Amino acid sequence: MLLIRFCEESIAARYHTGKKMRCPTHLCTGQEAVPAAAGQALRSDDFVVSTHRAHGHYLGKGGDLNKMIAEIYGKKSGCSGGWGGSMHLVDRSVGFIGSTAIVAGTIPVGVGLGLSIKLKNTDQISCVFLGDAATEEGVFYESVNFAVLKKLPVLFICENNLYSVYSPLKVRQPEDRSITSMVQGLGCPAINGNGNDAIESYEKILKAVTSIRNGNGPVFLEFATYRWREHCGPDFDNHIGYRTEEEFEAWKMKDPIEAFEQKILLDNIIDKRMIEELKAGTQAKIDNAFKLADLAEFPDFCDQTWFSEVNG
Amino acid sequence: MLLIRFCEESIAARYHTGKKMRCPTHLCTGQEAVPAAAGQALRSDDFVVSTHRAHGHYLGKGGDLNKMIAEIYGKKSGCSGGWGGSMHLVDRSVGFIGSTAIVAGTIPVGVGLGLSIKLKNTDQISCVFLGDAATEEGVFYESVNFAVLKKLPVLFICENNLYSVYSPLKVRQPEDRSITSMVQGLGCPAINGNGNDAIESYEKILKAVTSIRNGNGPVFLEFATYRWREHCGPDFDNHIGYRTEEEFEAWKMKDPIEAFEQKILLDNIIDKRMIEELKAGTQAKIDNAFKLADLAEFPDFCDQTWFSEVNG
Amino acid sequence: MSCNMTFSQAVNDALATAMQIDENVICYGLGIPDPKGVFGTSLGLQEKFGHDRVFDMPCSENGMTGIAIGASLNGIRPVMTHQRLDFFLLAIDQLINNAANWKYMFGGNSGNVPITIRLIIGRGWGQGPTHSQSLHSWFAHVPGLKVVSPTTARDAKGLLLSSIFDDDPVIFLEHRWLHNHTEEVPEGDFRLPLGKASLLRRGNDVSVISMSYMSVEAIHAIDYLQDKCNINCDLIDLRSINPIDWETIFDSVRKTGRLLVLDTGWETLSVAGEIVARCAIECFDSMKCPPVRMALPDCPTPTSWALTKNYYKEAVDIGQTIAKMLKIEINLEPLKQMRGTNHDVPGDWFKGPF
Amino acid sequence: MSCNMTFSQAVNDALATAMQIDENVICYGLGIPDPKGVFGTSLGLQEKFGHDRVFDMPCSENGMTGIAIGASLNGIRPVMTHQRLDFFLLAIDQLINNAANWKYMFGGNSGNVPITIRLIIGRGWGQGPTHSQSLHSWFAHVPGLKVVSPTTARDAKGLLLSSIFDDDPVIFLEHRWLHNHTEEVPEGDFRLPLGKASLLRRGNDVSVISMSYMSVEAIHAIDYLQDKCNINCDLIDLRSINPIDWETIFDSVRKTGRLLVLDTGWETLSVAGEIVARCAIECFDSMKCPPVRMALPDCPTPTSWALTKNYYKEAVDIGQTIAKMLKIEINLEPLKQMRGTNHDVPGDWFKGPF
Ligand SMILES: Cc1ncc(C[n+]2csc(CCOP(=O)(O)OP(=O)(O)O)c2C)c(N)n1
Ligand SMILES: Cc1ncc(C[n+]2csc(CCOP(=O)(O)OP(=O)(O)O)c2C)c(N)n1
Ligand SMILES: [Mg+2]
Ligand SMILES: [Mg+2]
Repeated sequence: MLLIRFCEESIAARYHTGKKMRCPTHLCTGQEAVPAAAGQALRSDDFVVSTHRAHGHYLGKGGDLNKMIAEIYGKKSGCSGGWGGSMHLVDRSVGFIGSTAIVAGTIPVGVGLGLSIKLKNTDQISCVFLGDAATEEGVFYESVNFAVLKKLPVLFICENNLYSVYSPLKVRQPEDRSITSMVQGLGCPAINGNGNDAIESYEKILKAVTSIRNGNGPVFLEFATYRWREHCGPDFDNHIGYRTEEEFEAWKMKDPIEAFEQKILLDNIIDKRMIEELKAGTQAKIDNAFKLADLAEFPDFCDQTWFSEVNG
Repeated sequence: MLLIRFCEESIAARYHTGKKMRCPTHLCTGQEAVPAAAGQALRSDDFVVSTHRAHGHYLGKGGDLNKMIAEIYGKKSGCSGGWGGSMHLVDRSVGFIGSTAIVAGTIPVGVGLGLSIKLKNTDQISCVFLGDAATEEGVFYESVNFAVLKKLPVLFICENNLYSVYSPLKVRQPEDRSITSMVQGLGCPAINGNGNDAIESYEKILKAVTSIRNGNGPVFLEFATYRWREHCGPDFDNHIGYRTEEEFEAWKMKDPIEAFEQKILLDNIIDKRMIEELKAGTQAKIDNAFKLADLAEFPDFCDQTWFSEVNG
Repeated sequence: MSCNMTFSQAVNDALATAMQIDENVICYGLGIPDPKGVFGTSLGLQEKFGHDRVFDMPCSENGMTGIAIGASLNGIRPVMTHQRLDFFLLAIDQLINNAANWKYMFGGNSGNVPITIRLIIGRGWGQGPTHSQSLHSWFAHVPGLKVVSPTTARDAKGLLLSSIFDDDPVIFLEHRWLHNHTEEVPEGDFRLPLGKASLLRRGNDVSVISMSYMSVEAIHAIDYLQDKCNINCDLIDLRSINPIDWETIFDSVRKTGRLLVLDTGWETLSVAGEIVARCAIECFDSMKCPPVRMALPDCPTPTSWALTKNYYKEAVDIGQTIAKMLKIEINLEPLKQMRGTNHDVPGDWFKGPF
Repeated sequence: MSCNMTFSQAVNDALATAMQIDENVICYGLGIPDPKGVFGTSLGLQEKFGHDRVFDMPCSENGMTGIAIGASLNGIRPVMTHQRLDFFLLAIDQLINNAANWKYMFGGNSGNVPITIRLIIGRGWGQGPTHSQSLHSWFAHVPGLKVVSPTTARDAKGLLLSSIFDDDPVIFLEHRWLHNHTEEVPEGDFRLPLGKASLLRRGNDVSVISMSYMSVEAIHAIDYLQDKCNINCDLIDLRSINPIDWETIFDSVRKTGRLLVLDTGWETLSVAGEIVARCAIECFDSMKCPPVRMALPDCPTPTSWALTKNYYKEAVDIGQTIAKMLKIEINLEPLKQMRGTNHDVPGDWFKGPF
């Protein structure tokens, strides 16, 4: 969680200066609990696919920090060699198969990974991250139907942050219908939870993971959460009027990291000094990643091996 | 119902001879109750859109018989001037806006008609016919979501005949999930019924129509029924092995027309002679439609006013 | 009366004008009523025309396209907007199988489909593979669709109004890099005919056929060549990609004998290719040298600043190509210098990230 | 060893061979295991390879395409089949935004997408506007996709096997009117390289470039012209529409100086147009007369028997065009007579209704 938070905030702090991160960047500040919890509950050989807002999912799953920052800088050492940018992350060594920028685009891909697991008869699972708006796409529905039909080892994790860009849920989905109950109607076991509570999220995800690994078919989890910064870009945008300052402040009070910190301090799992050390260490790693990214080479359009293979 | 049945059977009887109906033709023999009932329950200025299996819906709504047969013959006097064939029927004078051949293709079109009704503030309703397989398309889901979101005056009528071409439901949808309950999960009131019982169908449709006309938003009806002949074409196909002879015979026993005939005879609404007269009159009208279609002129590719308007 | 405004203001003005004139015009799309108003193009519309006629929508591109079609069959004129063309790929089913075919497949007996679909083509600041696809060539391949692609603010207004009131489905393409282009735009119900190209520059040496943002690069190149080298080119801005104004193109090619076509999309099967093909067929005897097309390499758009550098073509590349066609040497260094170091923005007004 | 079989049997044979060789090959699509087995092409596969590897699917074209992509990223080689190309328009999102872009958008670091998508192009017996669209030109426009389109049974087998084992997404097009074409087909793991055209006839007068079913019509025309009039044409069957075997085409055009391209799709922005364009660019000095393309009129397919008569082009039209290019008069009546009265079927084997 700390890594994710500090990383996002470091991007935000540096985005304007120097203008070296020249790609659309969707930060997940405020939403760190679920990605972190999922990363803990999943095995390294489990698959993950994700969305435009993927930094947390990537880091949570153990994706290489240096390669992610380099990718955002458009460098050759980036996880996608500079071809993808913030919205196209990959680290197959830890099962992070890919994040893409079309809403709901990776949902069937994740289900297809689930199908491949079934065909290969391993005990992996495939985890699909999605936003609340992604549930409005027909392909989401088609994907859930097939996962249920074939009892595939797929975990759907929907982070419901109330908005699609600046559009609140109520202009997109019937107000008296929850996403969870809708998915239950599709025949998929579905549960919701507090996405700002890291421990609750972890427990719910772990339970789902266990059930799926035991061959009981897909599970859908909906977590309520909130994005602090603007939809795309490094700034805050409460002033533009699509959400209220009060709503924002209320959610900020539910900061998942602070809550977790209080909890583990109270439970004496950790002490203040250890936390400070952890924070300093994490920030140092991140600062180093930025330094490496800045120094790294740019890729060259002409030295791609695959170019002109097709349409040659 | 009689008109629909006799019409379909007359097509079947003539399809092979002379080979003049040169287009894919999906007959609805065995499924006449719902189209007939819907036609009765709807007003002439209500809108209907339909599928590849549209003859019943078209005739039920009051579509011109002669123009339909001429269309299947590919004649200029056809309802689509020969351009469309059996799968593309239209009769705007009775609110039949169109049937098309892509599964689920007209579902959003029907919802859009519902939106236009709301915008124009009339008390019409828009009725969308669909098959069981159409509920598997993402666009169905998207359409229902929007209809519910905006409380549009849309009646969805799903004729569940257990098959999509030769594919039974169980290879396409989870066995323990009914279409009705799934649609309820989407937040749309949904009811199922016996689609071979004309009176039950009529009552359920009428109730839904009344509710929708009163501004209560969309309703979804699922009717269980069965197609007697092959998916596409005039023949029977039980021998090819995708369904059993027993299943077919069991459904044939539930012939919607015979059941209705028995009922109105028993209730003394009609007597045997009147039925015979009705039958003879209906068949004569149909025979005449075939004669007219056969004699009618073919259209000419070169005399279309719109051709070369675009890509000119 | 006219008024100085940007391309996006002109789009906004056209939408407001259309909605004022005809209460059947409605306007929806993701983010249409939000505070950013789709790069300013839809700002204020919901306030002016109400929530029934101007609304946001679920993330359901295919369904919402079919809904536009259905509404249009009962006399509504929906204008649907997508912030990127790429998102509209989810709706190809309804666009092709229904909208494009509708008029024909019922022999003209089931009404027209007067929908307008605004698609914004992304470029720059790392838009990458799925936020910059320019598929006008796809749309122009399909009979039954009109495809409109304005370059200037004035054309944007005049053509958008005509698109909205046209009875065929129209794909209306807006290149993101044009949104800030400023010009005098007539007030009120100002329409320009669909299907007519516009002659932006006149000359006898080369016929340059161009579209959308590439016309801006072409102007820089052509003006430079005229000023510095006395080379004079016809510059024909297509404006309409289906139908194409063939006579204007053929007349020019028959005059100059040299054809250069610029395209914002991939090279193979590009609109540029179609123009080369038709000119090769129709103006065979007039051609003095092989026709040339300049389009994007056949490869998805990369994201990195460093990778897009060699992906897109600029004024200097156009100048070079024209020189080659005329077999002359030209110093293009000053033309190259005209552009700042950041090739991935059209100007300072474009700040990313979207 | 080889064996006489139809095009559909050859497809079936290729599928069975691929599944035998590699247990990662799976095969699904609407109706794949049903008693008709997609025009016979998938008969017996489920019995041989089981329900896990061969299965029917829900009517969810877009979702099932994304699922193929996902499975392929973990080493599976899915072959997905659609009874009509038109149905696949529902899946353009997954095809373009994901399959075509995948390799590039992760800089090659997220694996390949070795999926094969079989699409059947309908024609005849009133298939009409949404059961006969031939959109190979769309697919060929998009970088990252391969597009294969065999004409003969032998090619069908050899190219399908290569498509399945190719690491890029491949669109494999089968024209419904070719399914009954019979020929000797090698047994076992017989593969033909993707990207190579095949020279079906040889001659110095005209270069005829063709594809899919149009190559059959071309053979009739070219053989007739050779027998009766001593006119000799090169006939190049593309086989691969992306990549296109340009060298073979250019060599022929440089030899004959006359180019005729036949296409099964709409004229504007057709593959035929692309070939005309590239030849106009690359073989400018060799061209003796304006290039010609023959494709479908830019208008959706009508349904009526009477309307399709003037919609599709036949051998006699090809003969006429060649005569015109050579500026000679030829009696084509016998060629016209070769075809029976029913222009809307390829032969007696095709009985409709689907
Ligand atoms: C098909 C498609 N439509 C629209 C967009 C534009 N878009 C990018 S992110 C986004 C919001 C998605 O909201 P949600 O799924 O809730 O995720 P969040 O941004 O809240 O994390 C939209 C609409 C897109 N990328 N793809
Ligand atoms: C998008 C699409 N996929 C596949 C088909 C082929 N197809 C034609 S009818 C049909 C079956 C549809 O089944 P259902 O909706 O249950 O209607 P029924 O035929 O049973 O009346 C299919 C799959 C099609 N026309 N469109
Ligand atoms: Mg959200
Ligand atoms: Mg059915």
